[in-house]
Amino acid sequence: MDFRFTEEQISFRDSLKKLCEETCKTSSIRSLWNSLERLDQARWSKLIDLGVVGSLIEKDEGGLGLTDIDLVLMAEESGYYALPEPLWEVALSGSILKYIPNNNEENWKARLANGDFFILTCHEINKFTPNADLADAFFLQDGDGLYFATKEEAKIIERDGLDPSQPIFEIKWKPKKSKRLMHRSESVEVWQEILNRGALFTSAQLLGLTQKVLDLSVDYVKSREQFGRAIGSFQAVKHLLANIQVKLEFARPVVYKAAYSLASNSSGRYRDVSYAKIVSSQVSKLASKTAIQSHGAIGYTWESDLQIFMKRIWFLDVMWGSSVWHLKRLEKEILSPSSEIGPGGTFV
Amino acid sequence: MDFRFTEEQISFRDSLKKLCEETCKTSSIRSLWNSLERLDQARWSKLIDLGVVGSLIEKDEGGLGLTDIDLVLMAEESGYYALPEPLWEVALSGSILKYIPNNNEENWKARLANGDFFILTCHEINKFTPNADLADAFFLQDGDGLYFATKEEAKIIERDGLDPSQPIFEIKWKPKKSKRLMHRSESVEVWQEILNRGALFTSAQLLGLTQKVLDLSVDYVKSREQFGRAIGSFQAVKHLLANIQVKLEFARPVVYKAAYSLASNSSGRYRDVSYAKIVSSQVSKLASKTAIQSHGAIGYTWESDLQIFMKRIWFLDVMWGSSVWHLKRLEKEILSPSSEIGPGGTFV
Amino acid sequence: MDLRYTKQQESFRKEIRKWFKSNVPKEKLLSFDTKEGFEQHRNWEKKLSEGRWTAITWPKIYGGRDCDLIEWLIFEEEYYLANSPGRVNQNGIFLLGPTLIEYGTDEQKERFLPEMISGKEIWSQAWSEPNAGSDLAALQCKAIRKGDKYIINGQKTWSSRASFADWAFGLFRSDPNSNRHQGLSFLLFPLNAEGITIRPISQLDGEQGFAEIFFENAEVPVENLVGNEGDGWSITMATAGFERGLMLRSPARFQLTARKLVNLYLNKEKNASSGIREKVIQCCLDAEAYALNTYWTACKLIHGGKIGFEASTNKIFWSELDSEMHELAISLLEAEGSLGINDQISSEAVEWIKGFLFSLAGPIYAGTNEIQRNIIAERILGLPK
Amino acid sequence: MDLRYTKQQESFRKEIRKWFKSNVPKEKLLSFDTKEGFEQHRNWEKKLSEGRWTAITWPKIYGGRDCDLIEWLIFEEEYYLANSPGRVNQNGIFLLGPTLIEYGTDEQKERFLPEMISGKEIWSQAWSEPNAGSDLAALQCKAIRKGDKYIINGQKTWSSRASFADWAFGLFRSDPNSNRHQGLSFLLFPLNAEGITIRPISQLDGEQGFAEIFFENAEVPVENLVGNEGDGWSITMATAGFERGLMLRSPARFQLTARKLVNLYLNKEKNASSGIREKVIQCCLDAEAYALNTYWTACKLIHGGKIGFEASTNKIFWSELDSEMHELAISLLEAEGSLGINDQISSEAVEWIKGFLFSLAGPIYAGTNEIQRNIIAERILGLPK
Repeated sequence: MDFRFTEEQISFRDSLKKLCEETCKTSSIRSLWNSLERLDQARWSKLIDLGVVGSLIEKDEGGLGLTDIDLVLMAEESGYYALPEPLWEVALSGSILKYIPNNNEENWKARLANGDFFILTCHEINKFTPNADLADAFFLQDGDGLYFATKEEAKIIERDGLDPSQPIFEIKWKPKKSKRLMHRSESVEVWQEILNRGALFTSAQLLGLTQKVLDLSVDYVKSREQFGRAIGSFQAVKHLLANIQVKLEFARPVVYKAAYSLASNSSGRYRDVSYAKIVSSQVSKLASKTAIQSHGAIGYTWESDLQIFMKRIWFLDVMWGSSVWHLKRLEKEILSPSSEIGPGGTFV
Repeated sequence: MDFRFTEEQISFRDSLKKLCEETCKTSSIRSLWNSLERLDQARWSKLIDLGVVGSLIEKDEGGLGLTDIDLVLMAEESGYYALPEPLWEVALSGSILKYIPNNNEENWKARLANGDFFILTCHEINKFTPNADLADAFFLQDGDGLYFATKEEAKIIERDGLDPSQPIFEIKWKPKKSKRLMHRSESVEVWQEILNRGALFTSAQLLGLTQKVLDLSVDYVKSREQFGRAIGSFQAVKHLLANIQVKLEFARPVVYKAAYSLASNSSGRYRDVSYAKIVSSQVSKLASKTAIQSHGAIGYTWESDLQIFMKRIWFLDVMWGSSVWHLKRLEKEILSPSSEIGPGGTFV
Repeated sequence: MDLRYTKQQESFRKEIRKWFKSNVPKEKLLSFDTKEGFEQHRNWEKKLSEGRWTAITWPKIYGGRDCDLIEWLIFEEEYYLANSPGRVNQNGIFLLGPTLIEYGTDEQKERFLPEMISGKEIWSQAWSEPNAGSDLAALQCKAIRKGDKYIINGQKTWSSRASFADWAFGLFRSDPNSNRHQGLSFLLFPLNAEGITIRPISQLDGEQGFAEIFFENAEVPVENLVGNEGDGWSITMATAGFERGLMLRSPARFQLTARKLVNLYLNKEKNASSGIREKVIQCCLDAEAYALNTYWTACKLIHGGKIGFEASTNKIFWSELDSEMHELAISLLEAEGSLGINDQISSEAVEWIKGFLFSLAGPIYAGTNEIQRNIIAERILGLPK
Repeated sequence: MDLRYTKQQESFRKEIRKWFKSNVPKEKLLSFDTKEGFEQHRNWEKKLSEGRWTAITWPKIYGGRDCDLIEWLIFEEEYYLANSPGRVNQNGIFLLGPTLIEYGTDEQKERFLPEMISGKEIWSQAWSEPNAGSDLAALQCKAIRKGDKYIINGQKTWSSRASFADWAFGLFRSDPNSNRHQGLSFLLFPLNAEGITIRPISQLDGEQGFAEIFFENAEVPVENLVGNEGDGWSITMATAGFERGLMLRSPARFQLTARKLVNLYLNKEKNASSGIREKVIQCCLDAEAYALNTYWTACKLIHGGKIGFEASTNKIFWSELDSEMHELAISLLEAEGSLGINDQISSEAVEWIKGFLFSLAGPIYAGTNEIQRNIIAERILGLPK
């Protein structure tokens, strides 16, 4: 029983932190909003060098063969910086390569692993696919299996999204039998695994975002003065922020445990991932609300960086299953009289 | 459209207030706990002189012929003082006399009106009947109608109640055809009306109780000092109490409107009464919790008068339908697409 | 107590309903926080004034109808039921108007009220400053009398509607040696005056619902002083009372949102958890409580009662209710709740999203809810400062 | 990260389960806040010590088992799963014990720890005073050294278990000229000493869970001073840290309550609204989060980490969870939720009612949640005083 991350995992996280600190300032995020560029190429190259996009691909397929536990802290960190690039979405697509037979002509597997080729997974849990315009190809599910489609074979329709850093798209596409990668009998579980992993990465990002809006709020209320004193010295403000601290502290181990459950293919992984998504959605939404209340009018402006993180929270809140969807997924298990949950059942 | 009480109604309330102020101090309430006496006879006589017990009996039956609007402020006031006597339960039984044919031998109608004879209504919504030991007789409902039973004909079993001022009882009884006052076809609606009126009086008392625990808390936090200042000067304490003030202010008109709906036999009376019970239960429970938090350890003691009012709140909370029961009663109407509720629908 | 509308009230309701049925624009107007939408809404104000519906509680001589508060409530119910556009001139009609009627000179009333009623002049407010928000008494923007003029220097911010409006009212330090609540004056000024620069502030949704106002020796004639020099604080408090109080947030608005929320819930029940179901019901009930409380207060006021610090309890109640309703709607919308306000396909979702973003400001503007709770605790409950 | 129990841990769990299965009293004990129940619980402490289960994390030489925190968590899980009685000596075992092990002299350890372990001496705490509750540093009760004794005068209150306990530990002002955190000393004293009067305080439920302690020239030998004279504050803070922190509120307790709540919900679903359903689920999840957080912290501590102000976040989390679970249970019980604790028929309801009343104290004792939020804001978030 050891509920700690390894030094390697922490240093892997720290290298992403350093990269974000240097290259993903809010000014850089904002500059993309007004640019025709859809990616910060310099940052993206560095991210690829870090290995994340191929991290979940097996070593013999050209990836790093890492697990969710190795990545969860990084996903959290990328949330803290509201990294706009679809790092996790691409990594996610890599995670199912091992299930895909080696019989496709494009030889995209290796290119995916080294970041030359973007595949996004259009899961039906997500009505919209963010950043679909950046993809070279898609994984898609149809009634009879899991499919591959190049960007030319799919029609992507842009919608207006709340988060300016995450353009969203609807994908229209007609399955071609020749592009079927897996029959339904095999793909159902893979498709569920993708959902779980998507929800886990989303949860981790939400943790980081929560920490960020909390930090921004703390900084603001320390410096903003009214009635001759920093507003952070007023108990009403203190207690609002203290509540977020409490909830965030209790959310983290839930998300980390979900990463473990997924990596170890535990039978409780569905429940654990759902709980991670619920708790991270809840704390992040409450933190947004608290942050804007702590900032007052300034937090309501386009100019304030707070919006960058709040909008990402609201956006991720509905990705890979809303907290309501996940609540419904686990409620039967929780309310079962024979549920393992309870004293002694935490890790079984 | 006039949403005010008349001067008579206010002065009727004030006379009860004066009576309670003089005779229903907490010391008097406590003295009954340790006494063999079950009623404060002096106070009870004065209450009867006030006319409340016969207030809902028609004039030609010897009562005052008042309506729920005339009584709701008094019920609220009696809550403020945690009046232990079953004033409203007895008045309630009077309210259905008009439906009862004049063919019963005991001639208890007149005696009920003048307070010589206590009838309590054992409604199946209430698992326990408070103060049943004081009753001379009961109204009871069986599958085929509404019955009368003298105390000798019913078996009352005492249970331990949380509120020391409100001993509770289960009633066991065998219906006797000769004591049937109404057939089921007539009694069903009467029985519903009793439930509505019981819930209304309970809601009003809960308002008064809420005001009382708020007042006690305000007094306490003004005088209790910690860190060299009154704890009521701390924002955390202020805001807890301010929240109760807000909710209480918005609960009152809901309860008053329910009184009007009942008195005017409005088609919305079920909904209005249920809302009154829900809102008064909610605010009173929150106020109890806030009161004990404001009082700190002292509020957790037997010695503190706070318990008298909190326990009455917890007791009344489940009388005449819990807030959950009432929520279920009205939810269908609220969630109907054709519901009248909405702009312009408040008074239809 | 008699909770039936009178015959007269019923027929007034019918009259309103009829007029709005044929006059509310068929197409939804653009947001009044855009240039084009602002003018569309100005036209709506003009249309309203043609029907004499702009400010029905004002005296007839100023273009009103001498309506009492019950009639006003009926009007608002019909206004919202008709899905009428928002009120771009609410700063004028609901805040400045009543202030001028109470504190203005006859000349000021004659000069400003008709133009306000007609929609010709749309008003902005100019209270907050960068360092005077919750603590309004810390304001520093100076208006120093020089002959028959006030010379204004300094800055205001968070001025709602100022991006496109014509006039503004605000509070200025007229005595440079004063501090806190003393030495403040209430002034009216045109936003296009020389020495005044407007810098619109973009909101969360990208629109320009408020602005900064910079003053550099801007001149305002003394006729534009409301009340006496130095009495600005008490006049502003009266105005802020109108804002937090009865008239700015009529119950019909929240009742309508609650009904829409129920319909959304019924359409999206598959997206709801059991807890959401109960919260939707609770919102409907709370909207009713808000309506009942307003009728209750209105009846009290009509018969000579006074409104006091209830304005603060009101503000907390409606802002929390509005916030809760919009959060629930966003939950029910699931993916569609993450759309931007310019999405062209899901118009219902976009409406909720705009409302959600706006609801975030509710607990902040017009005095944060923290400040309101202080007021309730200190002024109503009597707790020590 | 490896979240599997080791073989050793699994077999330890089996050992505990076996012992408790055959040793937990078949009949529910009376409340330890009654005279008779107190003695029943003392006997249970004795029984525990026979199995060497009283304080498994203590060093073996003091009667413990040198267990690490993971083993302790396993122990607690089995303890609660077995429906074992409450710990009447928790003030001793979880608060004073660790304090003595860290700050006590060898003589003190030898004198007090064995008697504590065996249940022969049950401990009470004596911190608060009538005017020093949340503001503990305002305490005034004096213990002035005179030769080889401290002479105590003054009053303590809210001393849990003091109605029936044997000994107490507390904080006293040993320097009469000091104030606030200075000049305080941590002393141990027998409750039957001359000059000490105990006045039990009846709680909401009528039982005597705490007491006032009056001192009139009560004499305590200097050997009973823990740490140095004048160092009482920092020792007390360490003790309070144990209290709020990891060990006093083990996750198993809340997990068990959550399971019971689910069962109650399933039996009383007809009494539940849709909102209650979701809240019951949320409570279960929160109890799991509390467990995960505790394991997380335990692993950190085992590997040399320190526990800091997390103790304050813990306290808020468990006290609010406990309160929520009991409120839900009371709702689900409907009429039975208004029974008194002496009702002889509905034993399940009575258990919930006792728990409900106790849960009301959670956000108050061991430092109110308001104080905890201040600590979190100031010490963790770094907000100004």
